Amino acid sequence: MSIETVIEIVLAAVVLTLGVWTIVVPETFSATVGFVAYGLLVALIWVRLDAADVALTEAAIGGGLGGVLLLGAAARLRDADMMADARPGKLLRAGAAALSVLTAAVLAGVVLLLPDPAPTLAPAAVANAWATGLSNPVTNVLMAFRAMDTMLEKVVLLLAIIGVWSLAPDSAWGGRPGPRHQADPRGVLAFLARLLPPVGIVIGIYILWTGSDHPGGAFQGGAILASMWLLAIMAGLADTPLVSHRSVRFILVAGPGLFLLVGLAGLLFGAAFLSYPPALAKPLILGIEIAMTLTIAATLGLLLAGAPERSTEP
Amino acid sequence: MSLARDVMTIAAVSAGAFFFLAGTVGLLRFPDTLTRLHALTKADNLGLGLVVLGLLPQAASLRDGLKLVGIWLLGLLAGATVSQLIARAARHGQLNR
Amino acid sequence: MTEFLTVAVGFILAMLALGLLSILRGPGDADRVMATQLIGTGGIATLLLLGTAASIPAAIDVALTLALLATFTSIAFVKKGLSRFAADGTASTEDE
Amino acid sequence: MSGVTVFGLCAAAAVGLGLYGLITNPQPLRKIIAFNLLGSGVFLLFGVVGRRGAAAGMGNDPVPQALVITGVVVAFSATALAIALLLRLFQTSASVARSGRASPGDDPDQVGG
Repeated sequence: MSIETVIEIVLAAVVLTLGVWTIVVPETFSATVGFVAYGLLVALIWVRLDAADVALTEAAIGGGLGGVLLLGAAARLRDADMMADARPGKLLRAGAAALSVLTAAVLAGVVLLLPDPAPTLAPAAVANAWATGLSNPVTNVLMAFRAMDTMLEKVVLLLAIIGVWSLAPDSAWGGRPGPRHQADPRGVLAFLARLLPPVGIVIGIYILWTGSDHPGGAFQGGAILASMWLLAIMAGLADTPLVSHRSVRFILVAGPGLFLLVGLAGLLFGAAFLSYPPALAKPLILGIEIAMTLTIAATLGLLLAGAPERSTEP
Repeated sequence: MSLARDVMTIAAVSAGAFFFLAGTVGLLRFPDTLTRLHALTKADNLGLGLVVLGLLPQAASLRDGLKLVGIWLLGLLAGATVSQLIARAARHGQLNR
Repeated sequence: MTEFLTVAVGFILAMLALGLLSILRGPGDADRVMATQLIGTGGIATLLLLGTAASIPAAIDVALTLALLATFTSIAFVKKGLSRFAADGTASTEDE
Repeated sequence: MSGVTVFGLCAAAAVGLGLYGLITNPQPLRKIIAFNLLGSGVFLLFGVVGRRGAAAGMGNDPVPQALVITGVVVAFSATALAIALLLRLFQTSASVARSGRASPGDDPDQVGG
């Protein structure tokens, strides 16, 4: 057994221990912190699997936004035990354990019996990279070869934000999400919220830009921008926008809208829906990605801010 | 030249690993929240700085080196601010308990 | 060189695991929240060493993202902890 | 045993753990977290399959990677929606409990905003 394998076993053991902790610990808050730590460490596994694009996504979601979402909810639901049903009986728990062990065993068997040599689409993705002019194959798959998936994923984000907004009470309809955060304007948090966003915005744009040739891309960059916005909101330096405001809604539909327009243009002037003319492929993809980054940043930020709670009148 | 770089990497990364060990011992042995916070944010950030210092000679380009230093600076900023915030929250929680 | 870096990865990973166990046991919420801060230093050191040992240059970008965002969970915790849930009109906690 | 297999087994265990937590945990937030754990295990399985398909100078097959990135985004938006629903339900049932008109276990629909 090589030393690399030992490291991999240690990493897998740490991650799995955190997973077990998340499930078995009685306190909800501890379980949430355990899951956030799990999400951060899974990014290490993705790097080890040589999938840096996914690692970046996991770091941005598991580390930044998912942590804020889950931990915020756990802190608010501190006394939510009254919402829980009774703990299931011994029989149900034994049955669930048996089912889970069986599922895990079947999956483990599948992993051990995977065909050799493994099927792969990597050569096809590399061979067709000329059509877009981008050299990061994952971005090629996301933005060109499977562009339909990516477009519909953005529609899912839009549907999620509509779903969240529809939970607003009538009095706050179209208002501002979340409480108005207060912090000492000369305190530590306000200091951090003034110092970090300029750096974070540069890093977010860098991750977007490098995504055409190296791991990175619109979603990862947008997630970083969203966290910087949330930091300013949490430090009380900025307020959440009115969700009924026209510019907010325009930004939310800009990414999928531009994507759809380019797709329809491909149907009219080109070969098929979402087909890019090879000469224009790179500028078109970059334009869509920039619009999507803005949309993603706004959508993720507003998803985390939650349903409107304050009415339009101050 | 390559040997000198490797020696520097080995020395600095080993020193970094030692400070991670010190930080973990502190986490295991210190009795309350504030002292553990002290162990975590100071020893571990020094460890991270030494690991970054050790990896600088191995960096492929100037840009990678700058990113490495940037990572350490971000870590320092996070350690300095978040430790204050957590400590304040911990004291607040104790007063209310 | 690669062997040395791999051993260093294993060592810091083991330290990280021990630290995580000790922090997650508590006793208070503030102790537990330090877990993300611990990954913000130990996890990033592991990631950088791993990326150099396996020559994955993009690991630096992942580390940069982690360094930028690992603080956020602590901030979310502190904001909820300090506002005492008064701002959003929900019930206050029992241990006040 | 290669590293890919180790992570594959880890992923299978994560799926099992998540399934168990999803069924047995009575707390809604814990159910959401368990579901996310299950999902993360499935994503890791994709990553393992993609890693085995490394070819053409790439360490990991780009198609499963792109699928996982899309999946992570969709899972995150579903989680955000679920948590918004949960917080709203909690707010409603807490105000019911405060006004004393009904017990917190009752149907929150009767309160109406």
